[in-house]
Formats: sequence, structure tokens, C-alpha cells
Amino acid sequence: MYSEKVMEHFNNPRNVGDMEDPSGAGEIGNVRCGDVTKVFIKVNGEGIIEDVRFRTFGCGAAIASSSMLTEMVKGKTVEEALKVSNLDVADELGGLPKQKMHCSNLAADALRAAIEDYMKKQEK
Amino acid sequence: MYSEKVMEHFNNPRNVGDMEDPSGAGEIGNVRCGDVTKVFIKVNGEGIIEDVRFRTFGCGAAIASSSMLTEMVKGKTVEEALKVSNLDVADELGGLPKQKMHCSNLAADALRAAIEDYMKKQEK
Amino acid sequence: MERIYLDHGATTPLDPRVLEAMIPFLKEDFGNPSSLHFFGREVKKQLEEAREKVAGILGAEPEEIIFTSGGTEADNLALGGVVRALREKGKHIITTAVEHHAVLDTCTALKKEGFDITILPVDCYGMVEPQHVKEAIREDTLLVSVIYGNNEVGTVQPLEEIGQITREKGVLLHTDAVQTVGNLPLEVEKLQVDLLALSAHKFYGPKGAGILYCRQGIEIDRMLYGGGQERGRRAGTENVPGIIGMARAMEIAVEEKEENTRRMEKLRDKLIEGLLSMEDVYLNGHPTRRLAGNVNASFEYIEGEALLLSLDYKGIAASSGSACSSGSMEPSHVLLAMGIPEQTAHGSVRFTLGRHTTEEEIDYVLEVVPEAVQKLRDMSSIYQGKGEGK
Amino acid sequence: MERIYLDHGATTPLDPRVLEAMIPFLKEDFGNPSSLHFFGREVKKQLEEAREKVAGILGAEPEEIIFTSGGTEADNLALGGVVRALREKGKHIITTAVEHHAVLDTCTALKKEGFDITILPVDCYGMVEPQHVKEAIREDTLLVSVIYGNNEVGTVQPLEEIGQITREKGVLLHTDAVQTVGNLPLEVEKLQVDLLALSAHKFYGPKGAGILYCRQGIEIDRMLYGGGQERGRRAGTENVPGIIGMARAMEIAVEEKEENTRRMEKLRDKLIEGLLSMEDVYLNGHPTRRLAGNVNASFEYIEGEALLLSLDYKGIAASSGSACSSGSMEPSHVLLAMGIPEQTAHGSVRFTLGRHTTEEEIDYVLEVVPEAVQKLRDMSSIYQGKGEGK
Ligand SMILES: Cc1ncc(COP(=O)(O)O)c(C=O)c1O
Ligand SMILES: Cc1ncc(COP(=O)(O)O)c(C=O)c1O
Repeated sequence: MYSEKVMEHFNNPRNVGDMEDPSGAGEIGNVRCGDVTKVFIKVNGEGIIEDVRFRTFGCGAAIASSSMLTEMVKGKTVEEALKVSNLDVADELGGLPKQKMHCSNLAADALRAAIEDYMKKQEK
Repeated sequence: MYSEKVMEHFNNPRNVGDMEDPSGAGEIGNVRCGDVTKVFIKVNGEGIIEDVRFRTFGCGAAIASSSMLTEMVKGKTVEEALKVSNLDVADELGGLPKQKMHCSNLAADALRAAIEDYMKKQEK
Repeated sequence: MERIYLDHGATTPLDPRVLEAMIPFLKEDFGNPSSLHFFGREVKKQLEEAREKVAGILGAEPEEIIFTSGGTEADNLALGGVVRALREKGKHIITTAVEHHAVLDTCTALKKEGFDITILPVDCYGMVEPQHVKEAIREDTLLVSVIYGNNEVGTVQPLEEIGQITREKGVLLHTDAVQTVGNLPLEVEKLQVDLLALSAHKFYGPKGAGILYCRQGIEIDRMLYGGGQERGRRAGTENVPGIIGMARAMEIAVEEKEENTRRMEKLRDKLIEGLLSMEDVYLNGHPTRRLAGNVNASFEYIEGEALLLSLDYKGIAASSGSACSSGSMEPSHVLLAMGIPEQTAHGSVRFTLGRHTTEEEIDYVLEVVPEAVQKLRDMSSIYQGKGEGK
Repeated sequence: MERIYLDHGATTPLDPRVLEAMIPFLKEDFGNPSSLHFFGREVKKQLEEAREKVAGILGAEPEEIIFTSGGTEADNLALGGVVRALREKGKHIITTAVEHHAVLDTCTALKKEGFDITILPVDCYGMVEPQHVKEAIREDTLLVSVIYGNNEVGTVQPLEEIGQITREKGVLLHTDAVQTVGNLPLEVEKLQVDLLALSAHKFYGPKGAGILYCRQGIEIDRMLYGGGQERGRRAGTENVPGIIGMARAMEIAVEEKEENTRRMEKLRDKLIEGLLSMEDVYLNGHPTRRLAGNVNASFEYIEGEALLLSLDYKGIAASSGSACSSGSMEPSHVLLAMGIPEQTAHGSVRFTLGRHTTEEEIDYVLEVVPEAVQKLRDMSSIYQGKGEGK
């Protein structure tokens, strides 16, 4: 059902954990649906995502997508990171089963929320 | 499906054939139903069935029942022969499948018709 | 006693190569394809490969293949599933007088649910006239169902012509192709059909597995409710060994089609010729447009089951009418639809040849049948000796 | 990697003794049981012997046994067949919130046909209160359907008490007994049921065969139309090897019931105890009235499928919720019906032990699970470290 890449990310997830003083934090999902993803980013002066962390309550696809996403956006500018879509994540994972596509949405959505949080803080 | 006795009578039917100058003859069934049985009897002065013959167009059960019946009534008086029922024939054959019970009716019915024919002739 | 099996229309022996393909799934590969773990995933993969194999042979997409428990379920699902899903759009079904009971009796049941059924007549060979299909199609016609190769008399219907008509009229076409694998073309595009039913045990596959091809985009109501198997179109844990075996059997049947068909047709024609050389024996079905293994003959003055038993006694297995209804004394509805008188219909016997049928077997049959027929005729109340006629 | 199979609720490996019984029917005994000739008669005899064997185990008559393609078909036929046949007499069906989808989804379909469905609640152990059945029965109630041993949480229902109520009220009682063979009593008189569904592959028999027991005198509409098989109640050429294997599997399961049940219960209780010694882990289902092989636990803060994959990686095959619906992210309807919060329901995993499960395997599981759970919790967005709670 899952590709090898999905299983590899699931079994060895990258960038797991919390972050002290993140530049931005985002959370998407709710426990009743069995899916909650948190993403924290650290953005440097040039707008580049220097570090990113996630924590996920969810199924294999949700965890693997979160892990994959963090790898994809690390080192990118926030503008570039915003362009990474759910489909890009799924593609990079070698595809996801149809009924699991919604799980990969959470990661990108949580990242977007984290970036918005960062931007809001910038405005202040 | 059929008992050994049925198959034995089917493969080696007794008393097959026509009869010259029968004391009585009976025919039951019709070709459209796939079943026609003829029975001929020779009755002696004491009212005993001395000889009996049948010819049957029909399935295995119909042929075996006809054969069995002729054996059962040979040597009986016509009164005794009239008491032989379809069920008696089926029993003597070691039973018949439910959906084949109607086939065994033909033989006894044809015999009854032959006896009626004989009696009618006697009245004249 | 040596036994000769000439009832391949009823069922066929499992090909040893098919059994070999099934064995792993009767042993270590036992997982449930719905399971996410290793045991399930491995089996799921093989199941989907079997689906691709079947789809490939039909010239279809894997998503268009629904695995069922057999031909009966496939026919029932095709008819009931489609017309119930389309019930808002119409209520008329067209079929023929020579269908298998799996189609005819489903139509009878659908009639009780409020659907209208038109049953098309056939000619004396059991052929449907495409023009009749055209004329029968109404505004509210949902589906036409025509058997491909007839199980009793072997007649092959002009499916392509019928398919052209149904396509023009925008009506769906289902075919019961249960008897045709390894003998006739099966590509759905060539046949112009939208649904097609198969049964594994009729082509040297296992009993308990069947196929419904259902063209993409066709709405079909499920008949079995439960798990989400077969993309929600047929619930129940898949008969994995059966399906694997069925795909393998289909593959073999198609690979060896040309050779087997040629061989069987030759033997079939020899048997027909031999039987017709007897007095008062008629061939039922079309003389040339017929299944490679099918010989159906009527023997006047005798009843088919009686001949069957006589042949069985001599080691020859044949059938009278369709296997499923041979317990009853009803004359075959197929023969009657062809206009054959009841008496003659009662005297019909079907020999269906198979891959392994030999010329020696046919020779033996041709030796035994005339004796057996004569013995029964001599016993028959409606036979008056050779040449005397009815 | 050594693999440990703890998903016997999804399917079981075929017992080698069962395969041995099937082999002749996959080779020389290939005839169609409907055929009158030698090949058919031999097979028919064996088929009827299998029926007698099954009937004997259920304390039933052979005529009361309908062979089907599996548990799903048996459940569908029981519900649909009975209420459609009785539609003149009423329109009300009672079932429970913890049925398999084969029952629940059939009820949903029957609702669309105009039947009324009452779904009874269960307590926190998944038990139905017999009193609720009594109160739900109306003048127009036709059928009550209650699962015997639950496939997800293993809870065993008080069938006998329910049966007493339905008998008093003159209403039919169907039970889905698919999970119980080789574990619980099956005598229909003891259980006081009128219909009972089984599936061979759940008791070390082959996939593709099932049983519906249907008490004599009960009217039942067929669901599959075609030949006259199964006394007109289920058309289609019989899956002979499957049925033969199923009867043998049932025989073995019943013979070895005491011993297997005792062994499995011991291992089950060890596994439960070990899992419950972890923090924030709960047992789902009844602590004692449960199937011998069933362990269903909720692991807080993590999602069941993720745990499943982690265990699979370590060679342990388990399932989350029912096998059939484990592809979707819906929390189990059974757990929700028991009042378990959604978050907790999402974190449930089912281990189902089998005949061959060993103590070493359970020890290994108890070694692996805590590690896997901790790893996932450490990753979880809703877990704040040991003892910190939600
Ligand atoms: C033409 C045709 N359709 C359908 C069927 C039913 O197939 P099965 O008995 O395998 O369900 C048969 C077999 O008797 C058949 O010959
Ligand atoms: C309780 C219960 N009922 C019915 C079924 C359906 O059985 P099958 O998948 O063999 O048709 C299952 C199997 O998942 C089950 O566990």
C-alpha cells in the first residue's frame, strides 16, 4: 500500500520534536479526526527557513508526509516554502494511496500556518 | 441419485415388449411431457395375471418403475394387482428421488388402465 | 471401467498448472488482502496482478474487473446491479429466450420489482436477429443481455452486430460469456459489450470464482454489502486462491486457444457426422456458428435422461439439457425456443468435448450410442421399429 | 525476519489437514454435483456428506444448511432473504450498533427498500442488554440480528437470553457467528437462534466458502438466481473443494476446541496484562466475556495505523479496527458505540491470537509494543511526556 519511501520516512522520521523560541508555529487537524500536526520553523534574517520541526498525531501517511515536508523546505525561503503543495509532498514520497491523500494535506497546511504566524510576528 | 436397484432394472428391464391378443391394454402419459407408458396383460380364467409386458418412452425412473411393476404383479390376481400403488413400486425400487416420484406413477396408472380394459372386455 | 468425460459444458477438470499456481495461496500466502501488514500486502499484490492479467486478456482496465463467486453471481450482479442503479432512467430490459437461468431467472425477479422485460425470440438454430434487438429498444430501455455462446446448443450469437446497435442507441449491453473462454475472442472492444460474465470452472479453473467485467463509468449497485472489497462493488473476503487460479487458467486458455479450438472442432464434427448417420437423429443448434466442443443432438422416440444413464453405464458422461436443470423433466427452454417439438426436445443429449478429448474416445462414443439408442427405442412405447416413423 | 501473525480475526492459515481433504476435489473429483453421471454423482455424495457433517456440528438437519461464498453472503442472505420473504407480515428489523458491516450495511440497504431498522445500543463493554431487545420488539418486527462474538473487541453477546425473548415473541433471530468457530458453542438449539452465519477462512478453512444455517420452515428469498442448487435457495455451481475443506476445518475446530481455547485464553490474558501495565493503555471490550484470541487495546496519544506499521516493521502483524475498513480513517463504529472517545478510538489496535500462537511470540510482542508506542508518542503532537496527561 505505501511506497518504500513512505515507510522509510515513517520509520526514520526527520526533524521530529519541539522547538524553543520558534520564529513561527502552526497546528492543523483535531484529535477527533485522528490527525493533528504541529510545525515549528526558525527563519533567519534573510527569510530562509534554517530549521524546522514537526510533531504529528496521525497515521503512517501523516507522519511520513510531515517528515518529508520538513526535508523539502529546510533551507528554502519562506516564499519558496509556501509554494510546496500537498501534491509535491506526495509525489516526493513516491505517491500515496488515494484514500490517504488527505493525510498529506496536514503537513503542508501546518507549515503554512507556521509561516503565517511568523509573518504576523514580523509585522509587529 | 438413483438406487442400485433402479439402475439394475433400468439396465436390464424385465418384461419389455408388445403382446399379441392381450386380455387388456393401457396407455398413460403423453409425448409432450416426455413420458408414455403402455402395459399389456394376459389374464387367465382364474383372474390371475399370467403375463405382463410394458413399453415406455420416458426417463430412467419411468423405465425402471415399469419394469419393477411388471415383476410385482405377475402371478397376482387382478384384484391384488390393483392394490399395488405407485409408492409400493418406488419402495420396492429402494426409493426414488423426490422430483422423480411422478414418473413412477405412470407404470401403476397404465396397469390400472390395462385392468380396466380387461374388465370392460369381460363385461361384453 | 475407463470413463470418458464429455460434459465440459457442465464443468472442467482443474488444469494441474492452475493448481500449481494456487498452492502457495493455500499454504503460506494466506493473508487477507485487506490487511495492511506484510501477510496482507503480499497477497494484495498478487491479487492485483491477477486482476491485471484478466483485464489484459479482455482488453480492459484492471478497475473494470469485479471478482465474484462464479458465473451466476456475475450475471446476477450485471443485470440487477445495473438496472437498479439506473432505475430513475428507465425500466426496460431486453434479453433472449436462450439465456442461462442465471440471466432469465434474474429477469423474472426484476420483473417483480417493477422492471419490464422483453424476451427476444430466436430462429431454429437458436440465433438472435440483431434487427429484433433494434426494434425492441425503447426510450426507457436500460440494458440488453445476450448470451455469447449458448451452453446447451453451442450457438454463437452475432454479438458485434448487436453491440453496434446498442452503442448507437445508447443502451448498455451485457453478455454471458461463461461458455466461450479458450474458444472465442474475448476483447470487449471487439465485442462492443459493456458488461461480460465469466466462470472459472468452465475453463479449467477452480469452482467458486467468477468475473464481471463492468465498463468504467457504468453505475452498478452492489448486491453484497459489507467490506469495501472490489472497490465497493462486491463485499466479502476475496477467494484469493480461486482468483489466482482463475487468472492463470484464463491465461492458459487464451494461449492455447487456436490449437485447442482446431482440434476440438475436428472431433466435434466427426461426432456430429457419426450421430447424424443414425436414423431419426437431428443436430440442435447452428451447424457452423457453434462452440468448438458442443454437440447437441435429439434422438427421436427416446428420452434424453434415459440415454444419459445408458451411456453412463458404458462409461460415457454426457448431459441432457443444461446441467443445472437436468434433474427435472421440463424440456429445455432453449430447444423449445428454437421451435423444436416437445417430444424431440425431450430426446436431446449434449456432448461437450474438452481439451483432452481424443479421437479414440469419439470412436468409442460412436460405437456405443447407436446400440444404446436402439435398445431404448426397442423399449419405447412410441417407436414402431426402424423406418416406421412416428 | 521472523514474522508473528496476530491477525487471526482477519483470516487464518489453511490447516494442512484441510488442504489434504480438498486436494482430491482439486484433482480427479472435479465433477459438477448437478450432473447425473458418475463424475457428478461421486462429488454430489461427498458434498452431501459435508453438509451432514456441518449440520451435525450445529445440531441441525442437512436441509437447514445453505452453502454460500462466505460470511458476507451468508449475512446478506439471512437478512435480505428473510425480510423480503416476510415483507407482507411486517417491516421492522432489530440489530445492534456493534455488528459487522455485512449486517449493518445490509440493514442500510433494506432501509432504502422500505424496512424500518432499530439499532440497539451497547454498554461500555460492547454488550447488548437483552431487555433492550425485548423493548424494541414491535408488532411488525420480523427479525433480530445480533453478532455472537464481536470481530473487533471480542465481546460475546448473551445470545441464549436474547433467543429466549425472540422465541417468546415469535420473532426470528439471526446471529453472525463468523468469529466463534472453535471457541464457543455452536449448537443452534442451545443458542436458540433461527439463522446463523459462518465463514470458512476464519477457522482455518479456505477462502470463498461460507454457511448459512436457516431453520426448517423459514421462508427465505434467494439472492442469487439461476440453477436449482442448495434446494433453490442459492444458485451457482458449488465451490466443492471449498465446501469439503470447510466441513473438515469445522470438524477439526470443534474437536480441538477445549484445548485451543484454554491455551489461547492463557496467552491472551498474559498479553492483556502486559499491555495494561503500560501507561495510558486501556482494554476495549469485556474483560472476561470475550473471544479466546481477542485483545483490543487503545494506546493514548497515538493513532492505531501508525502503531500497526511500526509493529509490522518489527515483524508483528496486527490490525486496527476491523480488517475490512482499516484502509479508512474512520474510527471504529464498534468502539464509538461503546462510548469510547474518538481520540482513544483512533489509538486502538487489535491482536487476534490463533492456534499456533506461542508464549515466545507474546513475549516478543510485549517487548516490542512499549518501544514502538513510546517512539510514536514522542513524535505525537498531543503527547506531553510521561505522566503529563492529555
Ligand atoms: C452460459 C452459462 N451462464 C452461467 C452459468 C452459471 O455459472 P456458475 O454455475 O459457475 O455460477 C453457466 C453454468 O452452468 C452457464 O453455462
Ligand atoms: C463478524 C464477521 N462477520 C462477517 C464477516 C465477513 O466474512 P467474509 O469476509 O468471509 O465474507 C467477517 C469477516 O471480516 C466478520 O468478522
